Amino acid sequence: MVLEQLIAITEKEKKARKEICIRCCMAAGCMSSRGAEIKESIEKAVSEKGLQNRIEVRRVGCMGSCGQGPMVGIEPAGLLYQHVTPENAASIVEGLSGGSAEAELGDPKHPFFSRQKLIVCANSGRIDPERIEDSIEAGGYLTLQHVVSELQPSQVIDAVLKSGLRGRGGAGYPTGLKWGTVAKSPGTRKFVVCNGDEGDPGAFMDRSVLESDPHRVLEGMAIAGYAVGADQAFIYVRAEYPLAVSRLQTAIRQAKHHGLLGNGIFESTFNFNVELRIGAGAFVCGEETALMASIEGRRGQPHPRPPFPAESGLWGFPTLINNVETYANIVPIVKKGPDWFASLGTEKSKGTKVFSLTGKVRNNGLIEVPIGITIREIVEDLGGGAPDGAKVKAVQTGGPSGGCIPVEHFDTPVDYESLVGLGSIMGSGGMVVMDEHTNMVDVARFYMQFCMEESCGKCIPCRAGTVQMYELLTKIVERRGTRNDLEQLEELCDLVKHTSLCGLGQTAPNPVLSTLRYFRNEYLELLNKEVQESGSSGVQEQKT
Amino acid sequence: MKVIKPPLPSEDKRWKIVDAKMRRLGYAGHALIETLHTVQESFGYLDKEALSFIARALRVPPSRVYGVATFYNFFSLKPQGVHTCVVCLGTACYVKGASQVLAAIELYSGIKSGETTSDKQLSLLTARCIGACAIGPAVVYDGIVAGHRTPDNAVEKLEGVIGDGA
Amino acid sequence: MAKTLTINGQHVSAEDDQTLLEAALDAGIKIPTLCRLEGLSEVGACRLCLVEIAGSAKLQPACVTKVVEGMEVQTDTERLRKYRLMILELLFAERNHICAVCVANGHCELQTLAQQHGMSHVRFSYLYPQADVDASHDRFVIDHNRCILCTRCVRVCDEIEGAHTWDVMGRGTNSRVITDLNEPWGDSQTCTSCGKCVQVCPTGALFEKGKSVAEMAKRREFLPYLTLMRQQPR
Amino acid sequence: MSKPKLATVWLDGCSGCHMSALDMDERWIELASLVDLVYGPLVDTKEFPENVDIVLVEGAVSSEEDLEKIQKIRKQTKTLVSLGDCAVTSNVPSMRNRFPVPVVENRSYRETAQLNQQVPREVVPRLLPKARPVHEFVKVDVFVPGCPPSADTIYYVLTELLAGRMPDLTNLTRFGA
Repeated sequence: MVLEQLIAITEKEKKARKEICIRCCMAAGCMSSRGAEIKESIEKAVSEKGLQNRIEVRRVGCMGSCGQGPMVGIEPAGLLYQHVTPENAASIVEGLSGGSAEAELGDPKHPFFSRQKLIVCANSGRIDPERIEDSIEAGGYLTLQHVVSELQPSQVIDAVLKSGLRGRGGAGYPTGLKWGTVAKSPGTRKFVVCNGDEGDPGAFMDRSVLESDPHRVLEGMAIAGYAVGADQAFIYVRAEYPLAVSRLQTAIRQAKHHGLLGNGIFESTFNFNVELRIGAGAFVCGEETALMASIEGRRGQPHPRPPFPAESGLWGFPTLINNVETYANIVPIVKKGPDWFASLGTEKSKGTKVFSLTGKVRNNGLIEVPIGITIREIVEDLGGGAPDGAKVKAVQTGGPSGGCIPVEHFDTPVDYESLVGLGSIMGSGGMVVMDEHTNMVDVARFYMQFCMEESCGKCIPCRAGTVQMYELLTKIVERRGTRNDLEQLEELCDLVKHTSLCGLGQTAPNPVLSTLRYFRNEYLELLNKEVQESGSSGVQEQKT
Repeated sequence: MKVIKPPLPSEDKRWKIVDAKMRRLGYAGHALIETLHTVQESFGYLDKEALSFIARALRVPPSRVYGVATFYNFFSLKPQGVHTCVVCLGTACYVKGASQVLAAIELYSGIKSGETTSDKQLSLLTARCIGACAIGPAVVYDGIVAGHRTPDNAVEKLEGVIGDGA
Repeated sequence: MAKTLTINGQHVSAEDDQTLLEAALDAGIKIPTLCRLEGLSEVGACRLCLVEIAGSAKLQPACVTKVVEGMEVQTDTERLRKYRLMILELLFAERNHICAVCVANGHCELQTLAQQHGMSHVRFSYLYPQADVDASHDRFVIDHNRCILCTRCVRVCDEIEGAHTWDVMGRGTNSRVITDLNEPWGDSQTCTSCGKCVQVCPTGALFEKGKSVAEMAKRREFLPYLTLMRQQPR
Repeated sequence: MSKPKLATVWLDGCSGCHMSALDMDERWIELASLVDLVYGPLVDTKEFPENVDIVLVEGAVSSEEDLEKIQKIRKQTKTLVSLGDCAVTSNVPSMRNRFPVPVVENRSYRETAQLNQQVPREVVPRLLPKARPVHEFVKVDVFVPGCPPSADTIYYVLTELLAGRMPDLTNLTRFGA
C-alpha cells in the first residue's frame, strides 16, 4: 500500500456514493431490537421501488441514542428516525419518494446531539464498520501514512504529550509520558496492548467504538507502535462483546490484506502485527498487570507495581498499555495537531470524553462531550432528567471503583480531579443515573457484591475484606445492622482501600465511602434500633 | 529435542479445530486461554479429557490448566443446557429492575442462576454487564440480546425460545 | 554500591538490589510476613509487610520494594499494626481455624502472628465455609480448613521441585489450592511425594500423616540449602 | 461492704475451662475472701442472680437456651469475661457448622445411637444454625483465649479485674494454648 492507492480507494468510494444515504444502526443495542431485519426491509423497499441508483442503504455503527433505538438516519436531509420497527421501516423509503413515513421522527437538534463534540465518535454511525474502504474514504490510515513516512517517533510522542491527552481507562495518567517511558525503556522487543476489557457494569463506550469504527483504534495502535518501537500488538476484548470481536477480526483481516498492518507498512521498515485476545469473563483483567497475565495465558492475577508494564510488561518486555478510547484519540491529535486538541477541555484535562449515560434517565445512550461540561448539563440537558417525573438523586461514575455524586454537586465540571474531589473517579465513562426511588445502601451493596465476586483472591484484604463488607452491607440493607456494624464497615473500607494489592481492591470501598459521605442518613435509617446497643457484629442467620 | 505431540483424544472432527488453533499459536503456553475458548465453543464445555489433552499439547502443568479454566467465568466444566438464558446484572440493568426479571425467570424455570434444568433444556446464567445498558434490563436468549425486559415479557420470551427448540 | 536509608529512625546500609525487607532483616528489624519464604519468589500477597515510606502516599510491601538512597521507612506504626491485626483477623474468619485441635498448634505462623499482634478475639463474623480434607495421599494430608492461600506450596513445587503439581483454582474467597486437575492428591501423576509443600506450609493445612495435635513442626532447612547449592559459581 | 459477686457459666464447651479454674487449687481460698461465688456449675443456684460483678463464660453460643442465657447474663452483669477458645472463637463446637442442623441431629441421635433412635424435641434445647462465639451476640468485656486457659491465667485475670485493672494477656495465652 502506498499513499496513491489510499487516495485511489477514496476516489472510487466517493464516486460510488449515491444521492441519498439511509444509515441503519447495526451496533449491539439496535441489533438486539431487530436492527438487521430493519435494514433488510429498507433494502427490499428500495429495490421494489427501483431506487437503487438514488439510495444507498448503509450498515453503520452507533448513533448514540441507543435508548431510542433502533435508529435510522437519512443523509443529506439530516433526518433521524427512532424506535423503528421492521414493520414501519419500509415507510421511511416511502417518505423519500413522495409518500409519508410512519416511523417516529427524532430530533437531531436536541441537546442530546447538539451539545456533543464528536472526536472519538466522529465516524460512528456514519461509516460501515465492516468495510475498510468506508474508513479510508473518511480519511482512515492517512495519518499513519504521514507518521511513518514523515515523522520521527519522538515527534509523535511530543505531539501526544503536548496535546495533554490522559488515559481514558480511568486513572488519567498522561498518555505522552507513558509513551515516552516505553520508548526509552531498553528491550530487545516491545509490545503495544489495547485494553478493551471494559468491565465496569453500566459502561459500553469501548464496545461502541470497536463496533462502530474499529480501524480508528487499529490505526491509533499502529501509530503508538511506531512511536514506542513495538512491532507486535495485542488487543484484548471481552468475550461478552461478540459483535465487537467479530468486527475487529474483520477489520484486522482487511487491514492486513491492504498492507496497512503487517510488515513494511507504507513501504517503510515499520512492521506492526496485531493479534486479538478474547477475555473470558474476569473484571480484574481490566487491571493492566492482570490483563498481561491473561494475554500470557495465565490466571488474571495482578502483581505488585513497580515494575510497571512500561519497563517490564508482557514476557518481561517493555509494554505500552492504553485503553480503546485513548487509541481512538490518537489519529485526530496527530492529524489536527496537539494545539487543537489542547484547546478543548479544562486546564488539566484536555479533549472530550465518551460517556455511557444510563439508568434512571430519559435519554439513554452514548455521548461524547468536551471535558469540563457539568454533570447537570449531562444529566438534565442531554439526558433529559429522570423519566416519569421522578427526581434525580445522584449519578454514579466510575463503576465499582467509583462513587455516587449527589445532585447538590451537579454543577461540578467533569474532569479527572474534580470527580476525585467528590469521592468518585472519571473511570472509563460509565454514568448511571439514580432517582429518588433508588436505595443507595442497596447500590453500595450491589457494587460490593460485584467486587467480592470479581476479586481474584490473591491478596487477603481484598479477598476476605470484600466478603466481610458485603455481609455487613447485607445486614444493614435487611435492617439487622447495628451501629457497631457500621463502624466496622468503615474500618474495613479504610483497610481494603489502603492495603489491597491492585486497583480493584484499592477502589472497591469507593461506592460505600461515597454513599456514606452523601447519604449517611439512608444507612442510619436502616440500622436496627432495637439491637443498637447490644454486642458487636451480631449474627446473620440466627433468626431464621 | 523433539517435542512429542499427544494424539488427538478421538476421531471427533472438533479436535482438529482445537488442534488448528493451537498450531496457529505455535503450541505455546500463552495459547492456553485461546485454546480453552475454542474447546468451549466446539464442545460446549471443558471436560477432564479436554483439559488433560490441552495440558500435554501446550506443555502446561495440569493444575495450571485447571486453575485458568476455573478462574474465568466464561469457561464451563459442565455441559450446558440446549438453551441458554443470560440475565444481565450490570448496574444500569440493576437499577431498572434486573433482579426482579431474574427472580421471575428463576421462578418460571425452577432453577437458580448457574444451574441447568434436569431435562437439560435450559441453563440460566447471569452476566456482569453485556454493554446493552441503554436498553436495560437486558436478557440474552441463545446468544441474542433482548432489551427492555420486564418480569412478564422476559418469561414470555423464554417460553418462546424453549418452545422453538423442543 | 551500597545505599543508606533510615528504618524506624535507625540508619541502615543496604546492598544495591536489596529489598526493604532484606535490608531490614540485615539490620535486625523484623517485619511480619506470611506469604514470603526466603528461597521462593515473592508475590506480595499477604500485605503484612506493608510499610510507610516518607513521600509516598501509598503503603508499600517491603518484600518487593527495592531500597532507594535516602529512603525514610517506618515499619511499626500504630496504623500499620492496626492493619496487620485486621488482616490476620480476616484470615481467621475466612476459613475454619481451630487451633486447639490443629496438628500445627504451637508451630503455626498464623497463630504466632496473631499472638504477636495482640489478637484476643476476632471481631469479624466467622464465615464457616465448606472446606474439605484430602487424605488420599499415602504420607500427607491437605486440610483446606486451615489454608490461607499463601501459595508457598504452589511456588515450592514449581520453583524448587519443578513438578508444578499444585496450583490455585477458582477465585476470590472461593479459591482453593489443587493438585493436577483438581484430583485427589493420592492419584496425582505429577506429585513426586517429596513433601516440600508440607514443610513450607505456614499453618496446619499441609501435614504429615501420623502427626497428632501440636506435633507438626515444619523442617525448612532444605530451602536455603537447595538455594545455595543451585547458585551458579561466580 | 459486701464482696463483689462472681459467677461462672457453662455454655457449649467441654467444661475444661471450669476444670482449669479448679486447678487454681488453694488460690480459691484466697479468692473466697475477695468474692462471693454466686452462680455456676459449682454452686447450687437455679437462677442467674441480679447485679453480678464478674462472670466467666465458658463455651460457645450453640442453642436457643445458650442464647437466652447469655442475653440475661449480659443484662445482669457488669464485667463479662469470655473464658477459653469456645467462648472466644467457638472452637470445637463450631466444627458442626459446616453441616445443616438436621444432619447434625441425625448423626448424633440416630446414626450413632444404639437405643431410642430419635431426635429429642423436648428437654434438649434446639440448636441454632451455627455455634458462634459469645461476642457475636452480646458485648464482651474481656477475652481470655486458650483451650483451656491455664489456672495461672484465670487467677491473673480475676485478681486484675478485682483490683480494677484490665488484664493484659498478650504473652500469657493464645488461641489453642
